[in-house]
Amino acid sequence: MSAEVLDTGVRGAFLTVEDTARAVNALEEEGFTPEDITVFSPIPTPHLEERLTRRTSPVRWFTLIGGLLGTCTGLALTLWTFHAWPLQVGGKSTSSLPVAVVIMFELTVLLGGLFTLAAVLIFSRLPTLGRNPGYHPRFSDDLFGVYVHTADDDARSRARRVLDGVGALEVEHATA
Amino acid sequence: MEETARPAMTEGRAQATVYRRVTADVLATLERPGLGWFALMALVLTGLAFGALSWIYQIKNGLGVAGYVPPVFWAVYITDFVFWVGIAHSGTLISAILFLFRAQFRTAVYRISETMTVFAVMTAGLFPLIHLGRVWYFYYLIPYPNERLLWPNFRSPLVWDFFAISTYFTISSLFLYIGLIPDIAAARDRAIEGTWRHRLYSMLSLGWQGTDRQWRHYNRAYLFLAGLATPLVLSVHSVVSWDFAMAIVPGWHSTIFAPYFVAGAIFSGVAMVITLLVPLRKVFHLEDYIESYHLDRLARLLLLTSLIVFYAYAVEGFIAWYSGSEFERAVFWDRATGQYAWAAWIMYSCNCFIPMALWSSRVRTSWFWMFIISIFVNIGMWFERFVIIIQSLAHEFEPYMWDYYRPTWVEWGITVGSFSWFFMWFLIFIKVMPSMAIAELKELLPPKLKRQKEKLEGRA
Amino acid sequence: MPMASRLRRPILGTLSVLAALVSAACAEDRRVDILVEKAPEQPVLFYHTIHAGQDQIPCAYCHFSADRSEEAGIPAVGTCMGCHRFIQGSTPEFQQNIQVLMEFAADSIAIPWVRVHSVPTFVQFPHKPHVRAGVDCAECHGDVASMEVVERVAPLTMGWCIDCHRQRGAPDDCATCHY
Amino acid sequence: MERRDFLKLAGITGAGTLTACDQKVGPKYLIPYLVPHEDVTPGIPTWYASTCRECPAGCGTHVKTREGRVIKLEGNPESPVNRGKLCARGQAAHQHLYDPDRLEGPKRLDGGRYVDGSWDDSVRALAEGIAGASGEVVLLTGLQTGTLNRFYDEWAADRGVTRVVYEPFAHEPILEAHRRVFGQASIPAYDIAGAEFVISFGADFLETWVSPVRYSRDWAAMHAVKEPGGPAGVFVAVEPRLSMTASNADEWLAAKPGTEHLVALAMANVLGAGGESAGWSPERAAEATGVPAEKIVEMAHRFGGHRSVALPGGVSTQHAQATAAAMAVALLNQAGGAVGDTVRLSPSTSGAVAGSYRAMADLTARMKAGRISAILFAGTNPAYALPPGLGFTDALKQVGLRVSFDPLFTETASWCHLLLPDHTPLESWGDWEPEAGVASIVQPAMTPIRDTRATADVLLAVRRAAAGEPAAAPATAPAGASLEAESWYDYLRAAWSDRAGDEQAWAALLKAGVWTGAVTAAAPAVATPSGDAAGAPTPAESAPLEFGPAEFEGPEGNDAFHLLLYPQIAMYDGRNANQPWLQELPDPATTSSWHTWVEVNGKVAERLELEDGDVVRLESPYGSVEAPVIVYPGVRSDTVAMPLGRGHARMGRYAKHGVNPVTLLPPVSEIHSGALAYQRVRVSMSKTGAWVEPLKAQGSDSQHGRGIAQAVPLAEIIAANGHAADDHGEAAAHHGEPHTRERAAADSGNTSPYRWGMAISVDSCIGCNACVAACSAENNLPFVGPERVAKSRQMHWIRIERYFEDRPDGDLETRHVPMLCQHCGAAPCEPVCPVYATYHNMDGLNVQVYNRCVGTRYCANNCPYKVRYFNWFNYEWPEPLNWGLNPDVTTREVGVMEKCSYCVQRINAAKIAIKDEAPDAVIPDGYFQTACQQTCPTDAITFGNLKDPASRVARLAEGPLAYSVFEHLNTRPANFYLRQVTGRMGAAAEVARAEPEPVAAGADTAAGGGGE
Repeated sequence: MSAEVLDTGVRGAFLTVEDTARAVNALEEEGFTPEDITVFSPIPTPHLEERLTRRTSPVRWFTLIGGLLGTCTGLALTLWTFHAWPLQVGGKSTSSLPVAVVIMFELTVLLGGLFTLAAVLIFSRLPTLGRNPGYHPRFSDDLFGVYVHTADDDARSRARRVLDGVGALEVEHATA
Repeated sequence: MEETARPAMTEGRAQATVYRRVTADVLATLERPGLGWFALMALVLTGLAFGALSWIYQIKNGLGVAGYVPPVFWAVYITDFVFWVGIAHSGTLISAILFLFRAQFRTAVYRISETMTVFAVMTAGLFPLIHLGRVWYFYYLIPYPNERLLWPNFRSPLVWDFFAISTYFTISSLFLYIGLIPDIAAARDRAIEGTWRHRLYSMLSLGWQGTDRQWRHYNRAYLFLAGLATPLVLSVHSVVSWDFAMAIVPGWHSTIFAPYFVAGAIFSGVAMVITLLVPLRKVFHLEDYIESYHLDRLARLLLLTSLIVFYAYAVEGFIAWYSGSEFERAVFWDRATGQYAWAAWIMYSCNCFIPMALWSSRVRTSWFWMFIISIFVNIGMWFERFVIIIQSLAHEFEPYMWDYYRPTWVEWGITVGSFSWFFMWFLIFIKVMPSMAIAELKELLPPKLKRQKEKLEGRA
Repeated sequence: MPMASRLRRPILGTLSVLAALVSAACAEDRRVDILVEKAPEQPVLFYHTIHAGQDQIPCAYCHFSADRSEEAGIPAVGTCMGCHRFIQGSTPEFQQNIQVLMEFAADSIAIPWVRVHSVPTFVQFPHKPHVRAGVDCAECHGDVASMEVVERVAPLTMGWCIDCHRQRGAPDDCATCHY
Repeated sequence: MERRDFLKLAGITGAGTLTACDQKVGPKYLIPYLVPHEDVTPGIPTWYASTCRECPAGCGTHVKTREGRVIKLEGNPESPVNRGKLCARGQAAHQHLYDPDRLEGPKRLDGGRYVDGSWDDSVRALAEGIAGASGEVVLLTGLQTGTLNRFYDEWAADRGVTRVVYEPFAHEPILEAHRRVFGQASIPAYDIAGAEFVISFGADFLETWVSPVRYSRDWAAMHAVKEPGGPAGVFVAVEPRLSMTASNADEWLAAKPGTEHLVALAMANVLGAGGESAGWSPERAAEATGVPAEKIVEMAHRFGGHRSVALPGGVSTQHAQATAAAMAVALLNQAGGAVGDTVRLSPSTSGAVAGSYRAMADLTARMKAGRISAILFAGTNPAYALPPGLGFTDALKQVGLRVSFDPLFTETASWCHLLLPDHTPLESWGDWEPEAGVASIVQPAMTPIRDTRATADVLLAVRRAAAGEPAAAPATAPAGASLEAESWYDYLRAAWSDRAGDEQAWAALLKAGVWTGAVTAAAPAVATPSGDAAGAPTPAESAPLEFGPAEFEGPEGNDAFHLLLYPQIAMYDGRNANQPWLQELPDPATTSSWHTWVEVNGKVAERLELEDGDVVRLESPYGSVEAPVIVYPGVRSDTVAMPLGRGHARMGRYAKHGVNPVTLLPPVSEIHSGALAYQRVRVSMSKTGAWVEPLKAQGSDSQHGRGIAQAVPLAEIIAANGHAADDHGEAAAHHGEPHTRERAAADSGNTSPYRWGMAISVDSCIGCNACVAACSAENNLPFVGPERVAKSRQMHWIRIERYFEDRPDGDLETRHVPMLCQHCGAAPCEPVCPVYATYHNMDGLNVQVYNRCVGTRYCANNCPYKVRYFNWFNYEWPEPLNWGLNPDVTTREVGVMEKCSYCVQRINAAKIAIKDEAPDAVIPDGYFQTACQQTCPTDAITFGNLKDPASRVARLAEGPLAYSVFEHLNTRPANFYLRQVTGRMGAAAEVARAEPEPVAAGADTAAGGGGE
């Protein structure tokens, strides 16, 4: 998102998830909304993530839709091709359902998986071309980060204060 | 606030130290390869060239350059195919099924097994092409609207196979790739800007930054993919087994084949994981991550699947006898005593008898013995497919046609080429991609690192 | 955006290879068009426009066996000479062409007509049942009577055959043509 | 990245496709005829009646040509010899024409090398050579009958040339024996079809002996179970080796080599013949032959009690007692009352004018003595056929001018100065007299493909040149067949003027192909069974004839074996050795091809630790050969057997395989007849240690009780028919396939009036492989060569499975099962194909679409009958063998599956043709035949529409003998097999008791006593 790319704000680095969580709490108490706050983490941090968004990830709907689409495609493809040019093989019925099951299953998994991938990319805004100004390479290594994005100078200094207050290793101004 | 922050800082510093170590240790495997790696690569490329030339020779002259002797219309290529599909299975088992079961020992080994899966499917996928009489018409198998108004026959297990293998390849590649994204990002952040590595990692990490939003969708997707991959693993080898079970060939036409093949696949896959893990651990000094505890768990899986396979062999023989079908009986009698008895007994020994050593916990935790046993299992499982395919065909319904098949140099060449192809990708992978899951290792620290962390905290 | 271009290249590459593959598959369908020239140059400039058009000579006069054989038949040079012993041509151009024919006849050399309509060797195409079923020559060969140089107008692909067979209730069994 | 590699590969192979399909669009140019040909419509076959010249039997043929090229031969139904049938050699005859190793034109030896010559120069050289000859000039021909025979004699007489005839299998002992016994040196006409009991003493009359197609047909008529379920003829074979002929016998009596005739003598003795047989009681014969005395008595009674015929020949007339053997059989026929009934002495058959080995020995002696200055070879190859010990080729060096007329560069031709290649028979004019009163026309079916010239024309030109006339013919040709004739054609035409005078008659004759007339020669002399009766005895002939076991020379002891050499069905005397279809034809007994093998009994193999493919060295006092072993239960354990006809040093690329076992033979003839004794030596056998992949098609000799070749005792059929007498139809249906018609309806489309199917009689099939050759010619089956046959990759759409059954009495019972695509209603091959390259069509055919096939070979795996064949390579048709390809059948490329199509090209042609009669006409039964059915000499194969209840195939399929192979698999095959009928020996005896036939009164009671 262009807002993310061109934004500016304050970043704090933390040693642990607990510190990070405290920072998020403190920021919210200070009046920052989850939309303003981005947390960076080298590991998945489920409770923090939920805390920041409350909503369950919509990826599951994509998986479901993709899967169902695959099931239908599988059924349609097999039955339609049986019908398109009926050829008798092995004395079997020219439109046999059991064999459709295999194709339906495979396409369910295939399209389900591809839709899941699409969903994760879309919702995670990936691939992304710009860098979040709050990001620091150590956030993929050992540190956690909290970035408050705000263009307002006052809000920035408030955020800086809050981050300092919860024991950030380092707090700095970050701009794209 | 100051007071509560202090112990957290101590604990945090210890954690950061350990995290840094994990990143460093794993990324250390990506360092400039040594002479050994180049030597191996040269070997593998030679093998691959041999395989490729063999294939070109075969395409030019016809499948007859392979040793096929009717009625053995399928032989080493299909053996290789099933072997590699089998190898491909434990990867997804370890990465997906054990993920769903939250088996902790998986963390250290799943990347390797998943990689193995993808490369094994890539290898396996070549064989249906290699074995085609007219490979240049392979696209007849693909359902696409064409001028001839013709479609493939969805009743054929080979079309199921086509769908199953391509789905499996797609899903397992996705699964591998999605798992890799955060680790590639970590590698990107450690790489020197301007180098090809940095460019590559930048591209492949898709700009991953580990934000809360990314992690949230990522975790969901990973879970769903695991959920999709789990039935897929079981189905793919079932479908492969139906290539045989759907046929009426005595020795193939058997209801037990699907579970039996799945078990066999996991058996061979776990063995291959061990075969790869043992040298990797040594070379990359990953002793702190991969411990005998991991080995023991894999060994137990190996033992379990060996017993299932053993049971399947016994049931096959029993049913052949109990069915009263003279054809079934003849095939199984011939299997044990006929001209392919040598292969059958290699199979029984390697798959049933040798793995019985795994009842001993000392063997299970011995890197040396596990390596040896895993090699035997690999050999045994290759011969299992050889015996099922070739011996059954060679001793079919028509006594007039009974014959004896021997592979030719072309088939050996292509088989060697397939191993080379697999190991080539593997060798490239371990030098380009993190071969252990960095993020997950941090999340669930392996015991040694946990101890190190505790020690650091104590000293602080 | 450097990364975008970096991504675009492999994607485009993959797409173009895919396109090449699909076109190769389609090319295979249309191999007649690829391997046999559509309107080749013939050893004698023979005008169907004059023979079949202006003079209204029925097709079967020269393509004598279409109604009873697999092959439609190509007239022997002797058949040509039946008329051209007397017909020398009205224009210098025609006279010149007929002279070429005369030379073939005089030297006893069969005229190597270049094939225009060709089906692959694995297709058994008999003219007889098609003629008997009342399929007009022009349905497959086009309006030859108006062609200065004979040219293939029908695609001669399997789908094209099948479409017609299905419309007319002719068999669409594979073994009708492939054996 | 991996996907890109995948695509790259696809790109490469895609490019491969484009180049590969270059040849698939057919010819680029359309070449019209210069002048419209009256016989030829492009796309429509033209048929010519002619005569097969691949052996001396003289079967009438119909030669199918397309666009001027011979593509197929079928038997001429008008010919009384073969009645429309042909053997494998006849079916492959056009590979003789299209032999890629044929001489291109005349050549002459110049400084050790052959250089091309012109015909004019060659004729001049030949004429000068003959004119300038100081010594004798010899014209050596093969067996020849009819006009050409007369021409040779006339020409030789005119030119002062000695004519000698040499034919390797000329039946000299039979001629001599009949001369002695009946005063007539001829091979009698044996009425096998009319007999009830046939006993063969070594005569392989179903394979190569005299007229195998005719005898096969007759044998089938004799042996068949007569409707309704009545008696069936019985056939017994007495010979040391289970030949294909013997394998069809109801009983095989494996007499010791060289003693078969003693069984005949003892039988004659039992029948009270007296004379020479007097000394040979059954017990004495049993001791000498190894055949139990009671068997001999039983056979004798059976012989006397039925209309019987005994046949001499084959291996039993090729040993040192050959003439005695033939005489013994003649005596048996006499004693059993067969002479004049089933054995009719006729004045001449084609065998009657053959020369003998002795003549060759004489000729060799004369050559050695330098008395011969020129020799001309026409249609014979003595340098290959004669034992090297005779020194024929060495003697040839003494001859100043040696000329070969052979179209091929044979061993003999390689010794010649002048090569003047004749046309092959399919390009030639001529005629042939298979038997008295029958003449068959040989007419060219296509223009010569090489610069060849009829030998008779060359000889005429030589005569003209010698007379100082120009090489061109005189302007006015005289009437009548004389050497003044302008050409060989004119001579022939004139020779026929009495039988086909005007042009109309001649045209009719050419259309019919065969002429039959009254036997003009004198009636046979009165039979005098006591020996020398007529003819001027020569010293050799008057030599006393003693009956006893034939002598064998050579090593003795445990590892020494009688060597039994036999003419093999595909190779005969070796003249067919360069015809690849015949080389690849599985031998009916061993299922081997492409090489010369040594048949060894299983017990011997066990003792000497030999297995299939072990190369052994056989040594006789005269030479040694090395060849691989094939373990064969049908050869006695004191004998090893080898086929003749292979192992050529010259002749061509296909002929070189194998060895020529003639090198093991002594250069001596059987004293009375002058025939070469092929069974003359014992050999020692030793392992060389080498092993070659066995070229044996059959995997297991036993069907392991799998019901592939089923049998039913004759007594059961007779019993069933007894019950069926009241309500015949119902009972028959009850015993047979109950649901045949429902099955046929279910296995084809509702709108189709057809369900094609076959009824194949295991009982009638003799295993001769004629169907295999016919199928090869009709369906463009490639030959693959020995290396690939070793890997079982032969492409025969139909094969004869030869199973041995273990009978409780220890006898070897053979069953022949033609195995081909079953066109199953529920075919296992179809659903597994990923691309629908094989499927079931409306007419019930299992169709294979070659151009759709990608070659997964899954169908072949899933075919329980294993009748699908894969193109492992692009198989070669070296020019001009490809000229013989059937244009109605696609040639298959590498990587596709193929199999029997039920001759779908003939089905489609019939469908197109029948619509000429009415738009909705249905093909009636017998409207066309499949290639295998058409040629089957015993009519074992019946093809037709199973949906038509009146069709022959439907009636057979519903009959009591019908079964399907692997019925429990529910494949619902369209092929119904008819069970082998066993137990004829017992049942026949019962029938004989029940309804006595008009036979000699004395023998009638004896038959009852001798019955089992």
